[in-house]
Amino acid sequence: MIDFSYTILIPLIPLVVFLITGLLGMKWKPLVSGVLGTIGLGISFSLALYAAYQYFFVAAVGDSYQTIIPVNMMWLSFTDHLKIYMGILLDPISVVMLVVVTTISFMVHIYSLGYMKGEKGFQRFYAFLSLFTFSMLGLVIATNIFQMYIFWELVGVSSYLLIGFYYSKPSAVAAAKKAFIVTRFADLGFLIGILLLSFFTGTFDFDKLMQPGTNIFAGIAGVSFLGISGISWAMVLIFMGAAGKSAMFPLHIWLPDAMEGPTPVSALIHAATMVVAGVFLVARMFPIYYFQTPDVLIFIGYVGGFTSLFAAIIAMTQNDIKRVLAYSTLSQIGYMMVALGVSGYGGEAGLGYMASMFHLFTHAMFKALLFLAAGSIIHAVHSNFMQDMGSLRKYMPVTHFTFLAASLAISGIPPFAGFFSKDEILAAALHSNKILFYIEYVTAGITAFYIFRLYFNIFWGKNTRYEHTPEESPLNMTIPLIFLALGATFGGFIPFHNLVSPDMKPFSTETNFMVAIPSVAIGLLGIAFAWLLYKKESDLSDRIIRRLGVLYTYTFHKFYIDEIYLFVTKKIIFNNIARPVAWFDRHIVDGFMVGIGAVTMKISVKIKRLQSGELQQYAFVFVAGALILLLLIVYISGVQ
Amino acid sequence: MIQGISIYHFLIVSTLMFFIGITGFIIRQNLITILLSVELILNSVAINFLVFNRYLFPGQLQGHFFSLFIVGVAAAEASVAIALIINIYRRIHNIEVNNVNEMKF
Amino acid sequence: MDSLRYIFLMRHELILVLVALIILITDLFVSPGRKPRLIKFSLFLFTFGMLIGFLPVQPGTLFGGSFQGNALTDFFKDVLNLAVLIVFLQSDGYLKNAENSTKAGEFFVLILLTLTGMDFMISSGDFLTFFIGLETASIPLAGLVAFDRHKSRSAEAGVKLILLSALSSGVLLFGLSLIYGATGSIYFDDIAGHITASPLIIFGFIFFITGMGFKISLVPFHLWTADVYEGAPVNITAYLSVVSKGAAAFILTIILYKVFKNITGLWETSLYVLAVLTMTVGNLFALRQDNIKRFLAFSSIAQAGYILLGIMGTGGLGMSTVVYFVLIYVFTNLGAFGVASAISNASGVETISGYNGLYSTNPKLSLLMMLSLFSLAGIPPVAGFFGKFFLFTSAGNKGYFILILIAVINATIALYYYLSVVKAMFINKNDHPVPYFRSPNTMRLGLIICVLGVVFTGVFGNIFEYIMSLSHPLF
Amino acid sequence: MNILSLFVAVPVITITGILFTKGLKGARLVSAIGMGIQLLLSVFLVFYYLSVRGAGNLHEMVLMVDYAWFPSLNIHYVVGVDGISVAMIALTSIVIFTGIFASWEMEYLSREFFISLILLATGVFGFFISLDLFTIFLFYELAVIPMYLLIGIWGTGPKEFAAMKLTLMLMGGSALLMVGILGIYYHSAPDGGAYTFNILEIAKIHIPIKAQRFFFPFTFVGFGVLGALFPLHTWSPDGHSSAPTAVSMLHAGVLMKLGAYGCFRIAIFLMPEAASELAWIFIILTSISVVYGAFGAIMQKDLKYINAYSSVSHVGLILFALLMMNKTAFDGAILQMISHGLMTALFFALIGMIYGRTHTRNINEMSGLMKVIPFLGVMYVIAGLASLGLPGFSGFVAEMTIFVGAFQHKDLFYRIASIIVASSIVITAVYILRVIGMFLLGPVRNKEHLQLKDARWFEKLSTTTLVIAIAGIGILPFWLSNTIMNSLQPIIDKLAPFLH
Amino acid sequence: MTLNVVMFYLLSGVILTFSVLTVTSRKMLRAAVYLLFVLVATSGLYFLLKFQFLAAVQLTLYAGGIVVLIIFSILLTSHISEKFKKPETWKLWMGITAFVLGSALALWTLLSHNFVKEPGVKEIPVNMHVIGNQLLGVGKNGFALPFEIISLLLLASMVAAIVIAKKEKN
Repeated sequence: MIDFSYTILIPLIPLVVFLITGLLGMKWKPLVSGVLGTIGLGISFSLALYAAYQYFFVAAVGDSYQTIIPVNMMWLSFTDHLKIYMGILLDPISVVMLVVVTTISFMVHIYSLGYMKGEKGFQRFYAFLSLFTFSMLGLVIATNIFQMYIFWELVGVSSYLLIGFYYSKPSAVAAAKKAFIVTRFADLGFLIGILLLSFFTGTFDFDKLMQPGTNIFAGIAGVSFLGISGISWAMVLIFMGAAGKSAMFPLHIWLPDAMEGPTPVSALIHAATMVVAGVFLVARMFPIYYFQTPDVLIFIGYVGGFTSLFAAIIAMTQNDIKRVLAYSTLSQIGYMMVALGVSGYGGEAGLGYMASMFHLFTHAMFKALLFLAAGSIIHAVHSNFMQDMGSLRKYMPVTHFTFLAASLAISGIPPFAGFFSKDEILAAALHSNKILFYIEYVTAGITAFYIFRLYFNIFWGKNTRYEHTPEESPLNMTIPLIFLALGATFGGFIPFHNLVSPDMKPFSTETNFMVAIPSVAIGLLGIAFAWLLYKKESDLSDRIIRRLGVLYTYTFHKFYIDEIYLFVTKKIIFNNIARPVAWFDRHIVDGFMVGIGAVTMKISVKIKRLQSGELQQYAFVFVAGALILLLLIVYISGVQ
Repeated sequence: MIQGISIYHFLIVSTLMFFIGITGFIIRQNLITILLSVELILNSVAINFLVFNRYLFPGQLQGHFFSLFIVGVAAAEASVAIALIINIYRRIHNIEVNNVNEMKF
Repeated sequence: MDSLRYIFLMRHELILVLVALIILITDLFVSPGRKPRLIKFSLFLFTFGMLIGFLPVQPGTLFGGSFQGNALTDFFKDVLNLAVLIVFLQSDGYLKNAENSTKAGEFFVLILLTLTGMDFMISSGDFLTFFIGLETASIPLAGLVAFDRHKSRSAEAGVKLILLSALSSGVLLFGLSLIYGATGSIYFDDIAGHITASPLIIFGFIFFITGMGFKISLVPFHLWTADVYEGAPVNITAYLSVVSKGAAAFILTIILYKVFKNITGLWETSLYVLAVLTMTVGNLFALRQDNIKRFLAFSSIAQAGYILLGIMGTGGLGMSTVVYFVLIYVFTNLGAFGVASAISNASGVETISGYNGLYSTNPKLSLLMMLSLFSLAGIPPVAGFFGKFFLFTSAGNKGYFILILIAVINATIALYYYLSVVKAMFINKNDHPVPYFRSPNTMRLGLIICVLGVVFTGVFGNIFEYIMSLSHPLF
Repeated sequence: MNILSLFVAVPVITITGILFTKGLKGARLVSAIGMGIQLLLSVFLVFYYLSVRGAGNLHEMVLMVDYAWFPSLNIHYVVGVDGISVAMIALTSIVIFTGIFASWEMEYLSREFFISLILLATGVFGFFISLDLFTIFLFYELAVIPMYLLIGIWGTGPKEFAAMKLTLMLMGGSALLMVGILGIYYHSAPDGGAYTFNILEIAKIHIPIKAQRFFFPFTFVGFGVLGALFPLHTWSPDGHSSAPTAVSMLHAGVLMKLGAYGCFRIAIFLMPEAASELAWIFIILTSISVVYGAFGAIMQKDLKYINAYSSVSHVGLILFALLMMNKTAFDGAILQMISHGLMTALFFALIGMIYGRTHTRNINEMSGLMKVIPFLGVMYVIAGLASLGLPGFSGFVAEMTIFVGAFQHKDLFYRIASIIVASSIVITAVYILRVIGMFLLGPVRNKEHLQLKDARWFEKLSTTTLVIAIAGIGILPFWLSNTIMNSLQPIIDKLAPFLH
Repeated sequence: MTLNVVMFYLLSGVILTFSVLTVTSRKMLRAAVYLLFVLVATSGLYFLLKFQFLAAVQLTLYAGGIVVLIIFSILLTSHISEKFKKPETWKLWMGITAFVLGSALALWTLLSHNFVKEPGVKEIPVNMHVIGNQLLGVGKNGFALPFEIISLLLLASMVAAIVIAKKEKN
């Protein structure tokens, strides 16, 4: 056996960096924090790569990969069998995630050295980045579901802190709050799911839960609530957590707003890593979903499918380039969910599972790239809106080409990475669920359209006059772009089916041309459409918009989902629950308590005439009191 | 002990006297008349003691002495009360009971 | 030597009478200008006499059972003596006023004689002695209450007291006469065996309770209390509320336990009713008083209600909780009255609103007042907490938990008004607070004794244990 | 002298010491020294306790001392500790220590202030070490009453009213408690023999079920008032908002735990049958407390009100967990006591410091303070995050233990209640983030606030101490949790026959 | 119908009539005099009961002493001719209630009680010898103690009365 215990350093280094910069950062020059963070992550990154190499190519036993738990420490004990451990679990998906997270994070660290230069709170930014990286790494290597939940919460708060990085900007504060609360709400479901699951199975540990054919679910059999079996409840609720983090409909509303954070953050958290935690969670729990609650798995697929289409449609109409990318992210995560939803377990049936992780990987590359490039553009133009851009290809060649590479990747044009992963997903869907296949197929076209709408609007289109001539970004920003562009371009050639599968046995697969050709075709169609509309300045798009009328308006306003939420929170929860509760407490409950006092006082005043100062009244009360007491006692004692 | 008169006869008298005294205490206007009512009350109690002593327990004189001491106490009470009433009279030149209700509630 | 036994057993009473007579006679020969010396002299004499009371003496009965002396009564008399000593110390300032100093001798004599009456009452073994003692303890009190001759309120209080107390004596006597009629004796020991739950005895008993209820101001026989307390000089009020009430409560307990033990259930029922009424009404009235004496009057009514709870425990426990409570009550209430008296003498302020901002000028007095009030309210660690807790424990002994509940709820209401006074002194702002003053040393001594008592009587468990050891053999 | 009695003696000596000082400087110095010693003492106690346990002492309580106080009533001064009380003592020491520093500049009647404050602490310490119902009750009341003066004299806003309401409601609670205690006492010898107030003795016998049914509600509600049990919680918002900083800290931080601790140690431990029989009523009430408290906090404008309602919610959670009556839930409840104690103390300390600078607690009148007072701001955010149960802070550990424990209950009703209660973590997030967003973040609208100074050394000391404690428990919970679990074992053994 | 019976009814009649008059008469002096009649009639009852000593005490001390004291005080404080107002209605009602309720209860209790004479006791004669012995006796049925205490009471009352009624110097 290979000793993997060094992997503990991968999350620990960011943690140490976080603590050092968090506590002492203010005393240093800003750059020191940045460099420290970057170096730290560099080490983590190398270790992750090394671990991946060892895991996949050295540690495999026979033709299957092993679940390896090099470290597992008791952290908190609830009952004799329910204990939280903190440890490291290495299996194909967690290793892949380790690589993805460290890669993107490392790139973002480097990129931010340039992007965030001179910002107030530079140290804070790096501290938070390290915190996030630590949490995310902790999440992916979790050995048990509770450890996962713990880091799940921590990534949530890191996300909160980073979205609200520009804390004097009210919109950023609001967005951060929204992100946290929405995901927290989802996490509640996750938590209850965990409680249910652990109550019936008596364990949190993945390696116990994931044994195929395990009998720990025996206790839950036959338990049902509201007509749905206990395990289904548990798994749906756990998926709710996943849906929250991964911004599945209808919990997606926080993600577009989260773009208020600095762009590197969007790239890291809200495109490449944290938002796919949900996918990772479902993948992690896949055996349970597959064996115990196949219905829920299908449900997950539909949620993913709907979200992907829905988000893609909205993305077509948005003008804020980061928002377009955000909706695009939603859409792509939807793809991954679909892939999981349509997946089987062993052998080739596990194609969907593999595809989702594959897509997760490629998506991390190209979406991070898109964001970083967008960041580079915003850095140069000082605006988020595509109206303010145009013809940037002349000024920012590196950005242009990297962006183009990423756009092609996301559109599924071979040989770019996205083509391969998307193709696998569509193939998996075609096998098991036609409806989802068609949805995703259409979505692929829309995706190509909106991303090229973006591309053309930014780099071609009208000749915008800029106040300051845009310049290409500095080297420390372009290097990550180039690196990621390489990933986006060539990442598709990684033989994922040899690495990842539900039963951890490699299987073989090949490009399914029945799927690939139409999908490339529809991608090209979308691009062509965008080219037509946006390559040159024209009013064609406006005419179409006018034609679409109310349909466009609805889409532009994101189908008013935000407004519905706002209605629910402001009108219902705040105004119709919280405010009445506060009122009720002050006036009814407290009023009652104060009322007791007031009534006592009132009685006191009312009976004061008893003490009239009249001697003879006193005498009367005296005598009458004696007589009444007498009657009372005689009556009570029942004498005669 | 009087032949032909039962203890109840005496008790009726004393009881009525007692409550007449109480009534007087309650309805009279003047402090001294209230004092008179008190004397009635004490007197009726004295009768009670004597009657019980004579009719029921003639073997000792406890009731008798009780009555005797009641007379003494009544005297002491009356003297102090009268002193106080006179004091009141000096203060407000009036001994109507309605005027001694300054303190109340 | 038989007569020596008499002297020893009745040492409290004899000494008191002796001291009273010496003072009375000395008073005749003291010129008005030298009256303050008489005060010192009397204090000294009394203190000396009090010390004699502490002599240990074998228990016994005299006068064929009319006088009963035992360790508990002796202890209780010592407590009363101590209370009176404190009252004397605190009266110093009051008596030094020009118009009162001429009457200082009478002041001492009257208090001492009434105290003698109480002592006899406590030790009495028959209803006659009890009654005469009771009257001795109450009739001259009216004179004390009306001591401020020039004040019409004082006179009014005196008249109210004497007339109502005469009425109550009448009622009490009527009850006693019936009991005599039903049982054929006035001796406690003889009566006890003849007590049955016949209507006549119940009638007599209720009238007896009524008369006693008057003395310890139980509702509805309490109406005189507030008016008399308000009208009387503060120190007399203190004497009334502590000594007079304590003695009455003590003998009531004895009589209930000894004489009426056959109808325990009955008297417990009636005390139940009275206790509930007393606590509740006392508290409700106390809530809105502004006059400090009136306020303390109602508070003391409510306290009397708690005493009933202790009585209901019966047996040694009940007896000792009552005695213990009275002991604590002595320090507590005299502490409060002492402060009221000091302030009243120095500035004439007798209202709670007049106490606003007192802490800023007279912090020590305010603290003492606060301690006393907390003790009255039963807040630990001051003594009142222990006193009250044990009273309730006593009631719990007989399973009267609902009654305890009512009592503790009342204690909570009471806390409101005690805190209101604390609030006036500590929190309320006042542009013209009672100015700083320094009380005479005797007054300060009196207050210090109270503080020590309030702080330490409770915490030192030995005191309660001692009382328990005294009262347990008796019942 | 027995080490436990020192916990009462040191404050008393400190108070005596303060009596001889003049002015603020002396008073605070003596207080700080005294409470510093107390803190060291409690640290020593923790290690001493662990070493005693390590040496194999398996008694339910250790370091016991027993003096007969009122032998005729069998009232003893019995002290002794187990892991739970040690933890609570440590908590109290920390909070009072930081509280002294939080009131470092209490100019008005400073001597009296520190005396009252330490008197309060004396009561609390005494409460936690006592094993005799009488002494427990005594210290309980001793801890409550100085509140009146502390709020009434040094408070803000409608302080007299608030102080009165608080005191009366709490003393009303202790009134019920007294009935409960006497009831237990008089049923402590069902087979004859002397009645006793000693908890350990009573635990050995079986109080008749009828008596339990009657007295359990009294005892539970009596303590529950201090634990802000719905609907008897309304003293909390007014009281906390009017109290001076250190008092709010101590009160919300420690005093409310007295209620919960009492519910646990006395009501549930001594009357388990009635507890499990009647639990459903109180489960409903505490569930309301938790959710309702959290909702109540959402729309408040006053920082202290928010915290007061949040305390209602959090302490409600403690009571809720206690009623679940299993080891994990108990463990969670006790962790939550400690965690909430530290957290809320931190909150109130910060609010006091902020109020001292801005002279307002209305969140609408403040904004963007993070920029001007970053240290306090960050601390507030940390407190907030701890409060909403972020992993890495004590709140998470406690809440999760509670939820897991509560969910282990066999009865569906209890599990559903657990789910309802768990939903409070979302509401908590809502109001915490709302308030942080409103007054710490965003632009600085009030220009005067730009002049504010950040924390001074004593403020830093006080808040940092608390944060270290919170994070310490949050990151390494197993020590504390195990200590508590071990101490819970005898209790569970005793309760086991009556459960479900 | 012996003379004693007649006397009893007569005296009872006097007592009750004049008692009522005492509490209703609207002239003060008259009320005092009516009281005197009541007291005298009571002493008559005492004679009938063969308590001659007490009857004498009643006559001298009560009728002679107290009533005279009262009359003096009336003369000191009131105008003889002055007639009282009628009692206020509420007081009247209170008085009547107390009377009716009280006497009904008391009479019902008393009359329903079966008083039995202590069996087998010899009636002791009430002569001065016995009275003197018992009054100063220190054993059982001796009343030396109350006798001494009442002396204190009288002393104290005197002091009290003096201290209150004493003329003020100024």
